[in-house]
Amino acid sequence: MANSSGKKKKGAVLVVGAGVAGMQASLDLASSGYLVHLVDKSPTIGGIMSQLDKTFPTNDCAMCIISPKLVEVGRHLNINILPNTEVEGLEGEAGNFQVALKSHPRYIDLKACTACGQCRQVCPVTAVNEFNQALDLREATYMRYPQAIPRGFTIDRNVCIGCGLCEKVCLAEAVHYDDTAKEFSLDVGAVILAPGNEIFDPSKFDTYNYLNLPNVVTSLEFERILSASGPYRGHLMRPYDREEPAKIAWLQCVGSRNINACDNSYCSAVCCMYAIKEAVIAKEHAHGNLDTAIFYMDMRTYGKEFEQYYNRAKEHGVRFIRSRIHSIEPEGECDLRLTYADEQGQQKSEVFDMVVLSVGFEVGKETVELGKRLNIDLNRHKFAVTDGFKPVETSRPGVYVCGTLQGPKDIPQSVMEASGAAAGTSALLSESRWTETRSLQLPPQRDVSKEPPRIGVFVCNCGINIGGIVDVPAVREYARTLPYVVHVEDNLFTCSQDTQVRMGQVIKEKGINRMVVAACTPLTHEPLFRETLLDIGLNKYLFEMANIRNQDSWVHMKDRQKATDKAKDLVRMSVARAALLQQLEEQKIQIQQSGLVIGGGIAGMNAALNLAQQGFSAILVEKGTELGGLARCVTHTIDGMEVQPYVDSLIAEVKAHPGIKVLTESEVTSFKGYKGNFTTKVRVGSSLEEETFEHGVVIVATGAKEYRPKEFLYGEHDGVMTQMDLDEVLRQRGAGNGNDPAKWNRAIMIQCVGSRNEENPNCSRICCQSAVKHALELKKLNPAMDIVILYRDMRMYGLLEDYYTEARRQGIIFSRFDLDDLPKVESNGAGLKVTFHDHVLQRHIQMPADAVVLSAATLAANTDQLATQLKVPRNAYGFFIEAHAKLRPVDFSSEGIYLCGTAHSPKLISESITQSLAAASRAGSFLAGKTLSVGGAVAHVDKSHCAACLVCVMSCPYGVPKINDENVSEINPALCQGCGVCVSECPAKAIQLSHFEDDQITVEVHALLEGAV
Amino acid sequence: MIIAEPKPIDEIIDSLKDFNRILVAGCDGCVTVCEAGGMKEVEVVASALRIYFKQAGRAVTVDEISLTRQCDRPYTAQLADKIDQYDAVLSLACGVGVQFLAEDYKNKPIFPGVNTCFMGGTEEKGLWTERCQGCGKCILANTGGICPIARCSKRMLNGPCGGSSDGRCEVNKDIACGWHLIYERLKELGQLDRFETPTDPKDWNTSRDGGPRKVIKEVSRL
Amino acid sequence: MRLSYPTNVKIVKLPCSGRVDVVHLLKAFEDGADGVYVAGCLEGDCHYQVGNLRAKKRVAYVKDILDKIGIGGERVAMYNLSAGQGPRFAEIAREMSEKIKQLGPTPLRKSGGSAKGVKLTPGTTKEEAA
Amino acid sequence: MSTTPLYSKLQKILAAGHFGVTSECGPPRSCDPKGVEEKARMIGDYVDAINVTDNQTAVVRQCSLASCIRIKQMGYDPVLQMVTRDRNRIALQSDLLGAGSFGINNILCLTGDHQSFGDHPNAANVFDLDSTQLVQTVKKMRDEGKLLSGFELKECPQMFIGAAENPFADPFEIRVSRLAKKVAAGAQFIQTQCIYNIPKFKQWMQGVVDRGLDEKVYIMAGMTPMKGVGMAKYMKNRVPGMDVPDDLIKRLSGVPKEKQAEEGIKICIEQIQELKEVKGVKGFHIMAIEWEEKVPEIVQQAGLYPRPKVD
Repeated sequence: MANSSGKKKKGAVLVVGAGVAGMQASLDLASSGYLVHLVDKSPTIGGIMSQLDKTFPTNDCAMCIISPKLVEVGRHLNINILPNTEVEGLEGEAGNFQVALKSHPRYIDLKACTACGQCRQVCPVTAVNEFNQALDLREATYMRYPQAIPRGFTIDRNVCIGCGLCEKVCLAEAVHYDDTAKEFSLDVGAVILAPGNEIFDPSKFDTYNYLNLPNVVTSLEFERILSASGPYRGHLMRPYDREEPAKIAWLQCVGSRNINACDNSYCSAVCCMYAIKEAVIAKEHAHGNLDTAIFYMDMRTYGKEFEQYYNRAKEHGVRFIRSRIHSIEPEGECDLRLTYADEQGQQKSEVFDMVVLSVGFEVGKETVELGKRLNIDLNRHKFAVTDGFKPVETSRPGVYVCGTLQGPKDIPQSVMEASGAAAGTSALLSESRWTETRSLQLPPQRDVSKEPPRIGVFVCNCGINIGGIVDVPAVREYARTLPYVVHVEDNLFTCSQDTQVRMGQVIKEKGINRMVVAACTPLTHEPLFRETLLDIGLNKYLFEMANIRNQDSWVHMKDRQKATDKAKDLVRMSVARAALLQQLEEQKIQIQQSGLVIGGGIAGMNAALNLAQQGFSAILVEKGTELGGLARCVTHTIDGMEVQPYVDSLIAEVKAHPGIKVLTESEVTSFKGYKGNFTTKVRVGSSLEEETFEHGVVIVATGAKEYRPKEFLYGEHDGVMTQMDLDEVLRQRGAGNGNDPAKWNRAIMIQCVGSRNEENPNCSRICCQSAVKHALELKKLNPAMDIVILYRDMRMYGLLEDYYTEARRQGIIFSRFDLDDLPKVESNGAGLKVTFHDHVLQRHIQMPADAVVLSAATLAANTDQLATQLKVPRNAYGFFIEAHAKLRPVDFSSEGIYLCGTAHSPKLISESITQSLAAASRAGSFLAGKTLSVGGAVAHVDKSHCAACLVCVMSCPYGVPKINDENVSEINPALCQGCGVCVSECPAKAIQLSHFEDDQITVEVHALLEGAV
Repeated sequence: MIIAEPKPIDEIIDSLKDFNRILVAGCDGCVTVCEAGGMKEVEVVASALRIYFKQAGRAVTVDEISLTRQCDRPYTAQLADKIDQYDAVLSLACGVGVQFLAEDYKNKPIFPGVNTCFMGGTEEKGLWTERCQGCGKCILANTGGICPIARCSKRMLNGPCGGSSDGRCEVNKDIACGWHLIYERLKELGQLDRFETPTDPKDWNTSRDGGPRKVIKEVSRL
Repeated sequence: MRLSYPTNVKIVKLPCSGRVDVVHLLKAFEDGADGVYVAGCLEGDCHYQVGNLRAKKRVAYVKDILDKIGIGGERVAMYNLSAGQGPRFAEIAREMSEKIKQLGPTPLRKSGGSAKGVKLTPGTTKEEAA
Repeated sequence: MSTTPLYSKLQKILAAGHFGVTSECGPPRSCDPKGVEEKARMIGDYVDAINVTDNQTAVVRQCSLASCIRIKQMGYDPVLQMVTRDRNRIALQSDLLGAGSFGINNILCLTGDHQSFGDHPNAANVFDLDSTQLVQTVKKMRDEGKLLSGFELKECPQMFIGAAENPFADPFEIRVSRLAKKVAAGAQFIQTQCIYNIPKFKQWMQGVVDRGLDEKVYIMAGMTPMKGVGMAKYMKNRVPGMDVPDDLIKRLSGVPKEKQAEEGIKICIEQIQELKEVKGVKGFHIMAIEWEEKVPEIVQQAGLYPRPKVD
């Protein structure tokens, strides 16, 4: 389908912003068959996440989990990273945009730079290190952080004195002082905006005394302080005296929720969780018993299993003080006195060693300008305007948005949105899939299995990085003496383009069949050298690297002789291993070009529809008689969007799409196979007929249900209802039926019914907004009505805060209760009376009420059978568990299976739609590959020695080995992750891990220790 | 299967320290499955022995092999062409294998490398428990499929004794009371009536107490 | 980060510490290593879920063997660290080297012993295997 | 149960409808002949029969049979305790024949504590028979005049056959069935495990009465006075199958240390008084562990003295 101008859509996409959202969108799209131009104004990708220490709620090290993504983005053939670049303008329409771009000079040519770091070593300038939040210094020639992608240096010309030293030492001739800005344009089919937010600057306010008190830090500064790679190398210290603090306070809502006159009015959605995390991690870092206190208004731990994280923090002794701070005053030389009023209005004060300001998000000025240039609408908070039912689409067709530009949010939500935006894009441009992508054209591979090893050794000088310390010629000559070595040489930069070409020629000429490169780390360079082999028709596994830079010259600079000796040892080890390397075949398996979607609610329908729009076929299996799910019980959203017309049109669209097969009253009866090739039997309709489907992916969207309360006279008194019941009452009123809420004098709502208690420690996320939504609606119906909301913490996260503010403005009363002093609901004949404790008056109050509305928990649907069939995990409360809470929020750890909607955890309709698009994107990017390469460095079983003992079956963390019909273990290469655990457990030594076989490992050790005894 | 556990390496060294040419022979049967004497253990024990001999300043050969089963002569015979090169064999098979080798190679010292423990099954990875003592006259039909001989610490046939509590044996809280299990199972099966009939003294003649046993299946004999 | 550590530390790369086999560790000592340590991911952070926990148990097993055969279990160790902890890596390398220096060279080195062995299969003779 | 012949003094007293009273003495861990004699003399006139333990808790002691002979020769009535842990059916029957030859006519058939609790945890155990089968064996020898092998005896041991029962062990619901099984095997009297939890014991007795077992077997309630709160806690936590309620520990801890022993005796007496009223309780077996000197006091104060005379 071409667009209105008749032109075929472009198969390329512009992604603006290379933080975690931009990277995820790029990866999804590039794997889906689109060429991605990933633009970031900074010299590196990674965004704010790269600056974080640990991430909630898993406490994973942020760099540990983001760095594989950085590498993946950096290596992807179809991601064109454009660092130091900004978007100047956007012309055209969805499908055919022309983007004007401007690249700022970097002064170092990324094509030539090998990231050897010589330039930085000689740079005489010191400048503030923004990456460490100005807590330490860097050179003018710098790399933002060691794992940075693209791997190359930058010169900060704002501070550079132009001394020319770096230019002199750079043997790769990458330094260009005369580099200039370049303007250029690109044709793309769609744009995804993921520029992220800025951190609120607390220096605007006197209250926090941030500029004058060195021990008052922002939360991002504190992240760097905690980080092992940060300014203090992970030692918990405060900036003023570098002493370990014994007492730290966190102040919440700095820059959010209108605490001060010119703060932002919204909630920044992430600060409660990160403050708890920082407190917990700080306690872990501390040598003594660190006292931590968090001063907050509402503790908004609304995400999946966040509440349990909060509870654990309380158990760890983190103090939570519900209060606002009046002031921070210096105490003694550098301590800090906080003055605050507690909940009863009592004035209190306490001295801390250090104060962390939990600063919020805001859209940066440059981003606002960008929005204007791209002609997209921004709301009053400067966030991009989106429609609740199209949460990733901006006001301009063909321009999508994800991450914090759409609204404040945490990493998993950003990642979901990124995939969601990719799904939208992929559906828009599906006709042009694979039209602009690059692919490698490789010659057929030469079979070397019968040949004796002929090893070529290439020793890299890495400029002077290696050659300056290690006697490279001596290492080269030493290599010549080793067994099977037929060629040696050394290079200035083995990785440079010209060397690669020459290496290929030498390998051909000399009949070399194993290559050893003694240079830097395989982490960054192995893919490059493997490509060199592939280019000349050799199997990529016939390559071995000796890391004589990072493991030698860089770390043994002071002793050249020993460094040279070690280089020889490392080369000897690699040559010995190379001689035993074997070529490994990777087989291609066809991927079934269809997906099975389980659950026909909003999430399942959106997932199926997007898959179909992407050009894949979808089978939508719904247990009930009709599509629609839980959304059928919601009249409108808090922002006034009518839900039923939306659901009706969605159903119509799903049913009408030729690519979707809808099966109602249906259930999965059996499931087998593996990613790309699943076989599922579905019992269809009321008959007992089973239909069999072959499909490549599965999306689980089985939904949730509202808790039916056992408390507060629910089910005993007509005036007691859940929020969902109230929705029905309001709808019936519209139809002129039943109990008319307009006649109520007073309605009292009780929050957290069935949530956040012993039975169900989770927060149900959506009930606070349901209560506020209905309260506002009741108020509209009868402005004289008294409405009281009894709550524990009002969790009106993100932009929902506006509705909370509005509700208070309209006189809706909010009164807090504690879990150990629940409100009491009693029947008073026809009426009801509610007793609750008022914290301000400090006494119990009794009020009559016409209606008591219970904000009942959202509970997982019953999926016992399905979870067993699919072998996917669920948590103790029945919600499915994603592969990784932070970075893989819609994937299951079993590949090819995805999840979305409330089956994952309670969420709003817009969030469910986002997640369903995300699941469709993940599924689509897998299907788009059409084939799957399996094999390579995976485990394989020697049938003749297998004792069928089940040790591998028991020890595999992924459940891959199976005892087959021949009664021996079988390891499916498509599923094996290659960790080697089973290999090292097998009591019969019947399993080996290709490329890491026992002899390939021990021969290295043997070579290292040659002659030791 | 037969469950065994590796002997401590110092005990093995003690038995082999005077030899110069040693073959470590594993068994691919039960002891592989219970991770006591398969090829993996052969490699571990042989490597440990070589380290020991090296540090002791000795020039000792320690070779490695694993046989399909050491309790069948055609497999033990596979050592025939190799055995002369060794002064001693360390067998990692169960006691049966050790004895088969000893019978087959009369002039070679054969040492056990594992402690043969019992007949049992795999409870979980790395945990094996006893189920049968080979009494030669199975009574499981009467005891709900749970053997009191193997699973009651006092081998009672009319249990439980008065010492168990919470379903655990008086000897050790880690041991389930066998009779408690039997009771639960009989209850489940609706056969509690069996519980009140005293079981007569058992004929132990078919067990170890009758001397070394043999099983003859006439139809199978050639 | 380029933090120096002793040159006597050499790394054998594996996909996961879960691939480390008891036999690999023993063979290193057999070949004359003075010390061996396994560097795995932080506990709970294993990229392959449980590999580092398996490695920990195997290291403990090897320790016990080394103690019993006169080499000393302190010559083998397990460390956990993340990819972001460069300084910790250097610290561990120094710590382990220091420990080994105090213990002195492996007793195998000065003993003059020369134990050796090959793996046979039931079908092959020793000459063929060698 | 009165239709069977009356073999021993204890059996006669019980058959006459009196509360029977027994106590026990543990033989010394040496060849010293005096230990058993002194203990027997101390309690002999206050009880109807004296149990002699058989290597109790698997600790080696003077043999039960020899001590029984000694007691018999002193003119008291012994109850020969026999465990199946250490001897097979040959040895057990042999000892029974020996006991019979000395006119010993009470036996208590036990399986015995596991040897892992005793002083020879490395010993092999035997367990050729269990307690129930030992009951069967004695009955067969006595009533059929045959050994287990079927060999006919010219003179049979004339034994009043007893067995032990623990009303408190798990699972509680099978404890009555267990008793029924022992009765079916031939047990004529039962000496129970030490009773501290009276309500639970009553519950068990109710079950026994409901099944009519109290008409088939004499139940003698086992009583052991507490020497102090330390012993109570030890019994509760360490002794297998023991049920010591917290109330009792509380009561003992409520009195000064030096008065606790006195309180223990008082409790024991109160409990005997209470149990006398329980249907089916036909006597008391007072196990004053290494505290035999207190037995006369308990018997007297519990109103069980003087002991009735039978011929």
